[in-house]
Amino acid sequence: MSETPDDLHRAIEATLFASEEPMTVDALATHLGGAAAGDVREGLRVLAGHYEKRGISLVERAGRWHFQTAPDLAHILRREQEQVRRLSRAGTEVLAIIAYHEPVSRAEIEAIRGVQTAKGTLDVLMEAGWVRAAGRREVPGRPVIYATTPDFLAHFGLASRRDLPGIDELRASGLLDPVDDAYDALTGEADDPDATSDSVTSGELAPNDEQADDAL
Amino acid sequence: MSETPDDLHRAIEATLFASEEPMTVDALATHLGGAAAGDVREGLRVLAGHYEKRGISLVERAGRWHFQTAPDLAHILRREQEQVRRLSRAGTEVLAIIAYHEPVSRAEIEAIRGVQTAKGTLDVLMEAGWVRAAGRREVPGRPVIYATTPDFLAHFGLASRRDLPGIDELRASGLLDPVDDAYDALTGEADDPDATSDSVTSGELAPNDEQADDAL
Amino acid sequence: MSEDALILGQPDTAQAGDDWQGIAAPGTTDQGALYLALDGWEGPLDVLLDLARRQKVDLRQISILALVDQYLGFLDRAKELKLELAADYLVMAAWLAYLKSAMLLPKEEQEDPSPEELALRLQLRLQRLGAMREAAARLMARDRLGRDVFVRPSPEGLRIDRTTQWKCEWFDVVQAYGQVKARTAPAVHMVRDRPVMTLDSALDRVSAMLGVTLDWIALEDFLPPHAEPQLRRSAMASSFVAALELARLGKAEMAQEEIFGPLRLRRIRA
Repeated sequence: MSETPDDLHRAIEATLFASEEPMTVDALATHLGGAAAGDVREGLRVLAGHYEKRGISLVERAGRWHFQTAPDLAHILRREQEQVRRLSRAGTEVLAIIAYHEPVSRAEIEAIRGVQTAKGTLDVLMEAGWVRAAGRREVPGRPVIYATTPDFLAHFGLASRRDLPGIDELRASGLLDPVDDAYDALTGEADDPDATSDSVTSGELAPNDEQADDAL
Repeated sequence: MSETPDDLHRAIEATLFASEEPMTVDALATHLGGAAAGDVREGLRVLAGHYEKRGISLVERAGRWHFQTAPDLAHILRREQEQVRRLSRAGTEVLAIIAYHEPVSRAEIEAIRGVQTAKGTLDVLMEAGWVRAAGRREVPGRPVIYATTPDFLAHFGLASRRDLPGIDELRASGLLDPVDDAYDALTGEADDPDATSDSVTSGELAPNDEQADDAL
Repeated sequence: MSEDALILGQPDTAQAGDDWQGIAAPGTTDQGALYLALDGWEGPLDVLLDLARRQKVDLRQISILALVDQYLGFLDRAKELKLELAADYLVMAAWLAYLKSAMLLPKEEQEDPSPEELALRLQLRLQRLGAMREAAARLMARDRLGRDVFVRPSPEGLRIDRTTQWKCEWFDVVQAYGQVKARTAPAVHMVRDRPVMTLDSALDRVSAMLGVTLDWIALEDFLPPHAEPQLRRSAMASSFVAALELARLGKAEMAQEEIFGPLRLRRIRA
């Protein structure tokens, strides 16, 4: 971009700089007195390009834009006391499972982890603003299902869930599918009419599988 | 400056952006692991030049540096949004009474209206710029008295208050006849607690009256 | 891995994976005795995954039999150390022991479901847990807001000041004043003059009309002709009362041939 940014670019720059929250293209357009969304989007693109190599970056997270410091400068900015919430291992695992599988019920999370989820684990994630209840699954019992929030994407520097590390590979290799589906896929369900009853039997044998069956 | 800022520039940029407070050259130099103060000063100069025409400015105040929104874009941070609202029925009545009787105290307005006047009603009229406090009546309690403003005359296109139609003219044009519809509208008004309670009372009595009729 | 620092209560197993010293050993004491930190494990599946990882092969290639042996060995050692094991560890041990014995049977004697199927399902579960554990680690290692990247600590914020433009017409003001005045003007109540025939006038009228003839006269005929309905009703009522009064005084007699039939009146000769 040229050294002299145009008025819209300057206005977007100033608005995002002063805003307390990341802003969507629409929110920006509205705030800038009804600028065309297309112009704003183009302005953001140009600005993001301008800031690409600077100490400040203009980034998009879940459709909302904000300025933040460049990631490679973390070493000079890291504070004495980290402001980041420290998560237990259970917390990080549950968060990852929700992010890669969303929306998921608690039973589905437990089926993957093989242990019950402590009451506080989900609460901590919700309190951090990374996870939210996203309705109920329309199956018997109508369990609550959970999903991640825009704040989650912002915190972990993801433009969208498609940017979750390795999600394409995990999906392609079926590692995001339930065990039963993966088993059927591996053994070929067509020539195995007993597959369903088998899975029930195995559920009885392996206590932890019960949770998996419940979830499905 | 060149399009690719050097590492020190980027570090200064990020540090000032993320800092809670404006920073001196020395504080910056210390934070950046003992960079030479001269280099930091030179870096700040280059950066200030780079940001000169942008939506964000790098400025020095009393030896401390910080980023701020470009001064000419201050209007973007504080936008005014105007909405047009119709004066409520209570507001219109109070305005009319003040216009015909000014200066009047609130108690006098209430005596003329026959109902209590909510505090907010006078506030709205003053916010609109049509009514002002015009001193105090020299009677016990020294109540504030209200009068109309020149804006009131201007808004309603009146040369003076004498242009308001007199009582006789109102009568001649039928405006003094009781208007059932208008009265009904009035009794439903929030500003008018007496009227509301009245209508409730009469509503309670009405069924009994009917029963009395039936009995005869 | 840097994310380890962020994870509380995690046993030091990630590094230990490179150097398997026995069971779940975060370290050894000076005497070299192993100690177990069962608190660090998230249940039997967690232990199994860790044991599987120690086979240093892809999770798809792990030897389930070796895994079963390692798990059972893990529990034996825990028992030697007199550690109290949660029930689910023992349930898993029993299930794995069953799985092992089934796998050792000749193929034709195997029960349904086959041990191969059970083993495969266990493997699939471990793969899934392993995948999520890796994903969590990669997630935690990203450039995180507030740790690696920072937003402005206290931005000015965008303010929208809403101002109200009040709208009111001249006519509204004048009309409102008119209505206030009309509403609060002292009310004078006047009873409307209703057309009625008093009892006295009905008595006079009925007596006078009876005096003219000795024939029966229907009550309706005593009413003033062409009277408006309201007056007529009033006249009917007062004429009826007058007729009763005259009958009481013995000046007239009344007759009615059927219920609701016409009421007739006749003078009694004095």
